[in-house]
Parts: sequence; structure tokens; C-alpha cells
Amino acid sequence: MFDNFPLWPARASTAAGNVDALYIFLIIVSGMMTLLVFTAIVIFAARYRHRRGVLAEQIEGSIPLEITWSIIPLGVFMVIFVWGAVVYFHSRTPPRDSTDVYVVAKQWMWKLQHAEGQREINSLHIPVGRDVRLIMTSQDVIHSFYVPAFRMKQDVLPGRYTTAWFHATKAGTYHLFCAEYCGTQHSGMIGSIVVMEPAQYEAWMSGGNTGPLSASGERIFAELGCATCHRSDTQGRGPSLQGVFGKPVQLQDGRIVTADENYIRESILDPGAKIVNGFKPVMPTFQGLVSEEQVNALVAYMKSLSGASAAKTNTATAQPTAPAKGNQVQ
Amino acid sequence: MSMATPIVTPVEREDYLNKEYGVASWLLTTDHKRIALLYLISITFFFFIGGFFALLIRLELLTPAGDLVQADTYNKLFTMHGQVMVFFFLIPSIPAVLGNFLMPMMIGAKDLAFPRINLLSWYLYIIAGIMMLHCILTGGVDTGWTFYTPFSTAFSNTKVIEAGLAIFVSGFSSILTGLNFVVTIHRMRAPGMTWSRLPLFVWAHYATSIIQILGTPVIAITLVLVVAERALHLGIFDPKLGGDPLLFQHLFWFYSHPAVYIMILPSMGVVTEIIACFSRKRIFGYNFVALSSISIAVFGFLVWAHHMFVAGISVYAALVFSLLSYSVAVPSAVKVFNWTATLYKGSIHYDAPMLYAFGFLGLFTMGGLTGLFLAALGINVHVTDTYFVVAHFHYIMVGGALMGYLGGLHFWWPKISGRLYPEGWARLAALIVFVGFNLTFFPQFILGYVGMPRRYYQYPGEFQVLNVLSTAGATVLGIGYLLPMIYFLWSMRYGKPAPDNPWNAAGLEWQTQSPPTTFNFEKQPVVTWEAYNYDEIDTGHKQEAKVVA
Amino acid sequence: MSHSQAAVPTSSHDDIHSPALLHHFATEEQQRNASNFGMWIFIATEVMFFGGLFCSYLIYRRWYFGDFGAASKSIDATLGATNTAVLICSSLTVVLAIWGAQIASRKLMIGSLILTMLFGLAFLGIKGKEYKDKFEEHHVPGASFSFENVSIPGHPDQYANPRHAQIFFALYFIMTGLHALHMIVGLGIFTWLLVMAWKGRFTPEYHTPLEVGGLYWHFVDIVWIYLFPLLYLIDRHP
Amino acid sequence: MSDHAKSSPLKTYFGVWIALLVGTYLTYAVAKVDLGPYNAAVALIIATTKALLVALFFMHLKGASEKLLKVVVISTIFFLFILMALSMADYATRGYK
Repeated sequence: MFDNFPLWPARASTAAGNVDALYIFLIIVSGMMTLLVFTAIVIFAARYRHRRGVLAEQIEGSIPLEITWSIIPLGVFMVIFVWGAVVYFHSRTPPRDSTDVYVVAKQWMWKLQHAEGQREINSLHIPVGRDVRLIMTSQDVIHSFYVPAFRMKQDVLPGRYTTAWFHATKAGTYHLFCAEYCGTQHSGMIGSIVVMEPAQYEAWMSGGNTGPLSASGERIFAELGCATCHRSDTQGRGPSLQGVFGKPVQLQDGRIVTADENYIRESILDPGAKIVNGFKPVMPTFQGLVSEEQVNALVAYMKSLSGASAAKTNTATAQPTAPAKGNQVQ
Repeated sequence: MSMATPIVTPVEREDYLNKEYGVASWLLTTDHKRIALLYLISITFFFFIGGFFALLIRLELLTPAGDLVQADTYNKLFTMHGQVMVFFFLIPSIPAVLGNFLMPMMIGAKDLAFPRINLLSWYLYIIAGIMMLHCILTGGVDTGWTFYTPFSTAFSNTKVIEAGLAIFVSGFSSILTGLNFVVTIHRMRAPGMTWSRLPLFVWAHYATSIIQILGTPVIAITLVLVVAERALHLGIFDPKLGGDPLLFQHLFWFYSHPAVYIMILPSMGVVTEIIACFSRKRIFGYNFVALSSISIAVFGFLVWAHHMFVAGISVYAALVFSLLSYSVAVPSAVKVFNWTATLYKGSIHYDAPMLYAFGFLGLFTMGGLTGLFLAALGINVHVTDTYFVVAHFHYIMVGGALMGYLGGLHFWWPKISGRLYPEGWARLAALIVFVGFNLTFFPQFILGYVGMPRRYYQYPGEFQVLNVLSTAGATVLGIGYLLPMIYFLWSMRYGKPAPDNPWNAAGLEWQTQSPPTTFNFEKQPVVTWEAYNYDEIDTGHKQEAKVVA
Repeated sequence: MSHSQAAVPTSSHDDIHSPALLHHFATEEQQRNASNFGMWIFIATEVMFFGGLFCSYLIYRRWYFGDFGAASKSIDATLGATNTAVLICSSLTVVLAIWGAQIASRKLMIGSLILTMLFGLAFLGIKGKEYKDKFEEHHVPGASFSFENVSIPGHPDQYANPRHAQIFFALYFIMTGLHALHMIVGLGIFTWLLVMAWKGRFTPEYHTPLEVGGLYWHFVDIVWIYLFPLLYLIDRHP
Repeated sequence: MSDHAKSSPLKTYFGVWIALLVGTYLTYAVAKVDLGPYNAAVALIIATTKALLVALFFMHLKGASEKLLKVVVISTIFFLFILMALSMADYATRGYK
């Protein structure tokens, strides 16, 4: 491959192969359609060019033909749709027990924090062969987390979490781009994804860690006095948060919602929006009092209360390509 | 008039151009043909402004580093390139110039139903244009033509409100044109001009008008909300205040996706006329071509969120919109097949308009097929917001719409100006545009799949070769666009006088003099023939049309 | 859209056309039809214009139902209901004016036109009172907006989120404001119609401007018919 | 243009007017009764009835000689419906809110 004339992006995730396969299929299909139409045009244009004395033959049209060339493309399109939908559905459904990385985008930098505690700016170190899930939010405008080598892109919105995941397959350094126009230094909001072999990753992880994110979350939880109401028994003024994450919650108005990252985030910043059944709307809002990073830490803490990180550690160690790592490193 | 006027000079026929002279006779005219010329001049002006921005963008991208202009300037350049080209050139281009000029003649009417509203449309356009120019000259705007919130409402420190209001006003120009066309097509057809005898150009404009009438008001209210949000911080699109930025995107694309069909449908209409004329044939499958225009307009409203697959909409919504997106692809494909089939057993001439039509077929086919890539969810995630998208929509909006516009301008130039353009130069220009276009935009497909995001002021070095190719193509393309302007102007003075029907074309517009008189026809035409009766024109009698099975 | 016949009739009595017939129309019938149809198309545009707002309203109302209820309750529904009645009366006088033209009753036509405009002015007056109240209560979105400690209907112990209430008021002011703007434009049109009627331009044969202006007025009325329950009557029950 | 040959429409006009006023009062009164989720439905049904009355009788949609105007009205409502329904296809299925 030419260094400054690439024709194909690096393929470094499990999703990349799926996307490329569909892409190649589409190139073949549309190449055939183009060939068909262009050949017909060229042949007709040459064969039926104007000759003196030869008149055009008037043809009204043909309903069978019209139906044929409506139905066949439609059939092809449906194949493309289904294939595309399968690829998309796969890329939008994060596997259970992935490693979490929290991403905060701002004009014009990426701030990333591993659940294990490592902080990074404009670069992300991850090991080969592990499912990594990104939990992303923005401090200002809409950004988009784009890694061409992973064929992965997800807009990062202010005021809520969006998530994405990937499973890197090849060690190397890949581009991270902001793909949603975000102002002056949009094109400078780039970084690198460093995919490392598990052993190197271990080494990298052990350097300069400040403890897991959930631990900082626990500290913030205590500092803000959350525990006075959200007690671990059921006697508090607020619901107990033990084991809540990932579970359905019955709300006062009868709805049942899943306690996911967005739910916890909303409950911190806009507590009145969803009142848990049987509790009073007495919690004050923490909007403006906590930073996006602190909210992330609280979410991570909430998850740890549900044993999410423990489960993660187990599967992480269970995976053949990703030997022992995780919490014991910290 | 002096008695001494020599009688030997041929008596000049009165037409819409020489009937009256003077600025007032133009600026206060209600003649649809003069208004069309006013539009022609004003949109050409904006085309070259937008083109100038494009040139600067391409020059900046010649090198990976940001070295020609400042980052902020670059952001303003692509924003204003988009806004000027979309709202001040492409959307009014064919409807307001060719449609305005030809549609009343094609249906045998003296004018549009509301001539004064037609003039009002032009004035609204001019007011909007002046607002846009003022916005550009006093600092410009840097939000991207898409105005995405909350960047546009809370973060950009450029003239968002001015640009928004300019586009708001231009929207009403577009709405009134559409309204005028629909009423005209329904109410002003000549006796005998039934729906099945309408030229497909008119059908295409009818479909376009539906979008203008029903889509444009939604962008208008959306821009009102953006302006209000920016001025007063209401919170409607601001997540900090409880709003949803995706609501803006929904409302924006509800119009802005169908808006692509405002650009391409009239172009399809033009190409249909040209292919029929230069193949000397009735269009293959007239009913299906007419119906496909309407279905594109209707289905075009069902697909907008395919611009938002990675924006944060639900997976289910993405599936629905992806599925619906293919509903537009079918009628588009049907059109291409019918045009191709029309060539079959034709008697094909290769005059410049036909070359543009061939160019259109090629570029639109490629633009349409790459649309399939973007509608496929799995691929969309990778290529959206990259140069792949940029290449795709330029193939449709520039390759498609602009090829059609230029082809139509050549085809009807004898009717509009009463002069013939130089054929040799015109063929050369068509070739240059086609080659330049592909050189500019084909590399961008590769660039996009490799991963270069759009709206990047500086980029990693590995993308340079493809960008250089693209810039080189843009230079060629620029020459291709300058040429017609030069020889059209030249022909107005030096071109040979055009006969009334230089192409022996069917259609009522060719049965009046060139240029036409103010009320188009000497007396009310009565239509007794089918559309595209090239058999009668070429042989003097009706040929029994075959139905192939 | 299945007309087999073309739109322009073949009649050629150009010599006897009335002064109101514009040159490019063949007959008065064609001109009248074109104007009427044009107004209907314009109404279609207007529907989509307000449609964008109704869509935004729908989404936020679903998200912030309680806050919307609390905000809605702070508006005087009686004023809103009165205004609805006023507009309905004005719609009646519009059709009466057209009827007056049709039976050549100058008195009925002009009287009804004046009444219509009076109703229109009354509507704007009441609207003004409503806006004034909102202004004094600091319910106008912006820097001085305040909606503290207002209970959500049905949940006396829970306060509405002021930011969400602000979205309601933003929509309220934009929707009713644009509606009021349409009323003002309507009053302008009716002033012109009144002048024309006064000059005796309308006859039983020709009163197209009255019909077209009337269509516009009725449409503005219909918009209000929806705005009233949607903005004033969210969760009103005790 | 032969309206004056028809019988006087005044009866219809006043009938519709009364119906509209009654409808307005009904909307206002029903809003004060707790019908749970049906409050909004009832309010919208009454509003739509009133809008139909105005369109059919005051705007003469009922007497319109051709179908064209009805086609315009129905297609406009259809596209308005598309705008709302397809937006809701996203909003109603989002995990978020």
C-alpha cells in the first residue's frame, strides 16, 4: 500500500470485516448495474445514431418491462437493507461485560477515562481482543467519535450519553477523528487509538494509576452527602442504590424503565424527571454542581454497586486473548 | 418614427425582449419570461460566488496543513459555499429559470396563474440574496449549511441570525414559485392539453412544487426557532436547558432531504425532454416516468432520518428510515431504465444538449447507486460525515442537477435568446465539465471510505494525493463552467438568429416564435396531439406506436 | 388528479370580459378557481409551517408532561375560551359578509366585514391582556424567566422544573405569537376588503377577494381551535 | 357562480356557529373532569370536529365542485402526519427519555 495514497482503510476490529464485506458486495452490485446501464447506453447510442433516411421507431413502453425493472432492483435493495441492518444491529448492540471507557468530548479535545481509572487525552490505549464499550457525552456541542480502522462512528451529544463499542483485532496506532463539525478546531480534534498486545497493555495500565473510577465515584458520593438519603438499607428517604444498575425500576407514574447510564445521569441532574415508586420528589438537582467527569465517576460507582465490574473482571479473565488484567492491577 | 426609415431593413418581429426597453420595464415586469431572465442573471451571480468559495476550499485542501486561510475562514468558506449553492443557486436554478420561462408555454398558457406573485418571488429572492451578501461581507457564518444545534444556537460567534433570516426569506420565494406552478398546471392548461399529454418536464415541476409547498415551511419554522433560541435562549434545542438537539435535526432534514429532490427532479424533467428530442422518439413508458416523479416527491418525505443514523436516534427508527430510504431508489432506477430504453431504436443526434443529457445519465447513475451505500445502515455508520457523503451528494446535486440545468439552458437557448450558441464550443464544454467533474469528485469516494471526515481544514498527510487529484479536477471543472457563460454572452450579440424550432422539437414552446411574444402565442393553442409526437414531426403522419412485451 | 379535460375552456368571449378579469385568464370562472385554489395551496403551506411547531410541542409534552401541565395551568383558560368564542363569531361574520355580496346586500356585507374586524381586534386585545399577565408573572422565557415552586398538577409535593416549563412558555409564545401575527395580517387584508367593498367593487358575480380572504381567516381560526386545548387545557382537572 | 340560485345557507351558517360555540364550551368543561389519559383525546376529538365544521361549511369544502380541494387537504394532513409519526418513531423507541 502506498503511504500517502491509501485506497483502503486499515481493518482492525471485528466490525471492520463485516462492513467491508457489505461494501464489496455493494461495489459489485452497483458495478454491475452501472455496467448494464452504461453498456446499453453506449450500444444504443452507437447502433441507433442518426442516419439520413432512417427514422426512429416509436415504442410506447412496456408494462411487463416496467414491472421487471421495478421488482428486481427492489429485491436487490431489500437484500442490501437486511444485510446493512444486520451489520448495524450488531454494531449497536454492546456485548455484555465489556470494559468501559468514559469519554467526555469538548471543543476541541477528547477526554477519556478507563473504568480502571487511567485518564487520557486525545488518545486511547486498549488491548487487542477485548470488547470495549464507550460511554460518551459532550460538554458543549455535538461531536462524533470516529475510528475509521474500526468502521465505528457515534455522535457524542451534550446532555446525555451515547454509547458505542468495538473489539480490536490488530495491534497498531489508528486515527481517532471528530466527524461532526464542532467549530474552529474541528479538524484539530483528532487523536489516536493505540491498540496493544495484552502484555504491553498490562504494563501500560500499571503505570501511574490513581485507582478505579468507581472509587472516585464513591468518594464523590460521600462528599456530596448522597448517602444520607440513599442508604444501603431500605430505610432512607431515597431508594437504595444497591444492585439497581441494569435492573428495571418501577416509577411513580406506573412506567417501568431500565436503570441504565442515561437513567442514572438524569436522576442526578434532573431528579424530578423520574420518581421511583414509593418515594417523594425531595432530591435537589446537581446540575451545575458536578462536572461531566464526576457524573461519570458516580455512574461507575453505581455500576460497581451492582457487581458489574466484578462480573466484567471474570469474563475479561475468561477470554483467551485477554489474560489476567482488570481490577487486580489496581 | 422618422419617415426616412429605410424600408429595406427586415421588419423586426416584436418579442418579449424588444417589446419595451428600460430598467422599469424589467424590474416591474410580470412577464414570466422576463422574470425568468432576472432569475437567470441573479442565480448565475450567486453560482459564481459559491464557486469562488469552492475554489478556495479546494486550494486550501491542496496541502495537509492549514496554510492558505485561517481555520475560522475555512469553516466560513464551506458554510457559505453550501448555503449559497443550495439556497441561492440549486433550489431556484431550474424551476425559477427554465420552469418559469417554459412551463406556461409548454401547457399553452399566456403566463403563470399569478404573475405578480411570480415577480414577488423574485424580489423575495433578491432581498434574501442581499441579506446573505450582507451576512457574508460583514463576517459570514461558520455553522455549516446544516446549522446544527447547539453549535449554531449557543456556541458559534458568527452571523447565524442573519444567515438564518436570509434563508427564511428565500424559502418564501421558493414556496410562492411552487404555489404558482401548481395552480398554473391545474388551471391554465390549453384546451386539449390533458394530464397525459403534458411534457414530462411539467410533471417533474409539478412534483417539485409539491415539495416546495409542503417541505419549505418546515425549514422556515425551524429557522425561526433557531433564531429565537439563539437570541433568547429558550431551550428548545439546547440540552443544557432541557431541549433536544436531535429535534432540530429531525425538523431540518424533514425539509433538507426532500430539498435534494427540488434540485434533481426538474433536472430529470429537462433530461427527459432532451432525450426524447435527440432520439426523435416518444419517451419509453411515459406514464411510469411521470408517476416516478410524483413518487420521488412523496417518498422523499419518508426518509429524512437516514442523515441521522449515528446521531443518537433509536435503533428501531434507524431500521425504519433505512427501509423507507430504498423506496426512493426504485422510482429513480425506473427513470434511468426508461431513459435508456428510449434510446433503443431511436435516431440519435449528438448535439450539445444531448451530450449534457448523457453526462447527466452517467453522473446521476453513480450518484444514485452510491446512495444505496448510504442507505445501508452498516456502511452508513462508517462513511457518514466523511468525503464519501460529500462525493455522493455532489454527484447528485452538481453532476445531476447542474448537468441538467446546463443541458436545458443549451437546449432552450435559441428560444430564450433568439440566437444559436456555437455548437463546437458547447460540445467541448460538455466534455470538459464531465471529465473535470469526475476528476474532482471520484477521488472523494475513496477518500471517504479511507476515513477522511468532511469539513476538515487540515488533514493527515496520507490523504494528500487524493486531495490533489480533486483540486486538479476542480480547476478543470471551473473552466468547464466558465466556457458556457462566455459563449452564451457572445452569442447574444454575434450568434446566428435562431429559427422558431431549431431542433424540430415537439412541445408547444417550439410552436411559437423565437424569442416568443409577451403572451407567448398569437392565439390560444388547442392541443390535438400526444406529447413527443416525433413521428408526426419527422414523417408528417402518425406512426402506430408499438408496445413491446 | 384524474381530469381528462384541460383546464382552459375553449370559449372565446374575450370582448365582453369584466374589468376584474386579468389578461392572462380566459374566463372569470378560471380566474376565480385559480385564486381559490391558490389560497388552499397557501393554507397547505401554512399547515406545515405550524406543523413543525405542533411536532415540537408533541415531543416535549410527552417528555415533560407534568411541567407542561403546571405551566399550562398558570395561563387563564377562561380568557382562552373567550378568545375561541370570539374567533368563532368572527368566522360567522366572514361567511355572512360573503353571503351579503352574493345577495347584493351592501349593508350586510359591510356590516359583517366591520364586525369581523372588531372581533379580530377583540381577540388581539384579550391576547394582549394574557401576554401582560405572563409578563408580570415573569413567565416570558429569557433572562428574567422565573417559575419556582410551582406544583405539578396531581403531585402537590413535586415542583415543576423551571427549565422545562420555560420550553412550554417558549412554544406558547411562539405559537400564539405567530398566530397573532397571522391575525394582524388578516386584519390588514380585511381592511383592504372593506375599502373595496365600500367602493362597490364586489358584486354577486365577482367577489373572489372576499372568498379568498375568508378562506385565510377561517384557516387562522382553525389553528386557534387546536391551540386552545393544547396550550390552555393540559391537565386542568382538580 | 350561481350561488344565489341556491337556497339561503344562513340556517347552516348559524347552525354551525352554535355547534362551534357549544364545542368550545364542551372542551372547556370536559378539561375540568378527570378522565385520565382520555382528557387529551377528548379535547383533540372536539377540536377536530370543530375544525371539520369550519372547513366543510364555512370554507365550503363540502360544496366544492371538484375533488381537487379535498385532495389538497387530505394530502396536507397526510404529510403533517408523516412529520409527526416518523419523528415519534424515533422518540417513542429511544431508550433515552
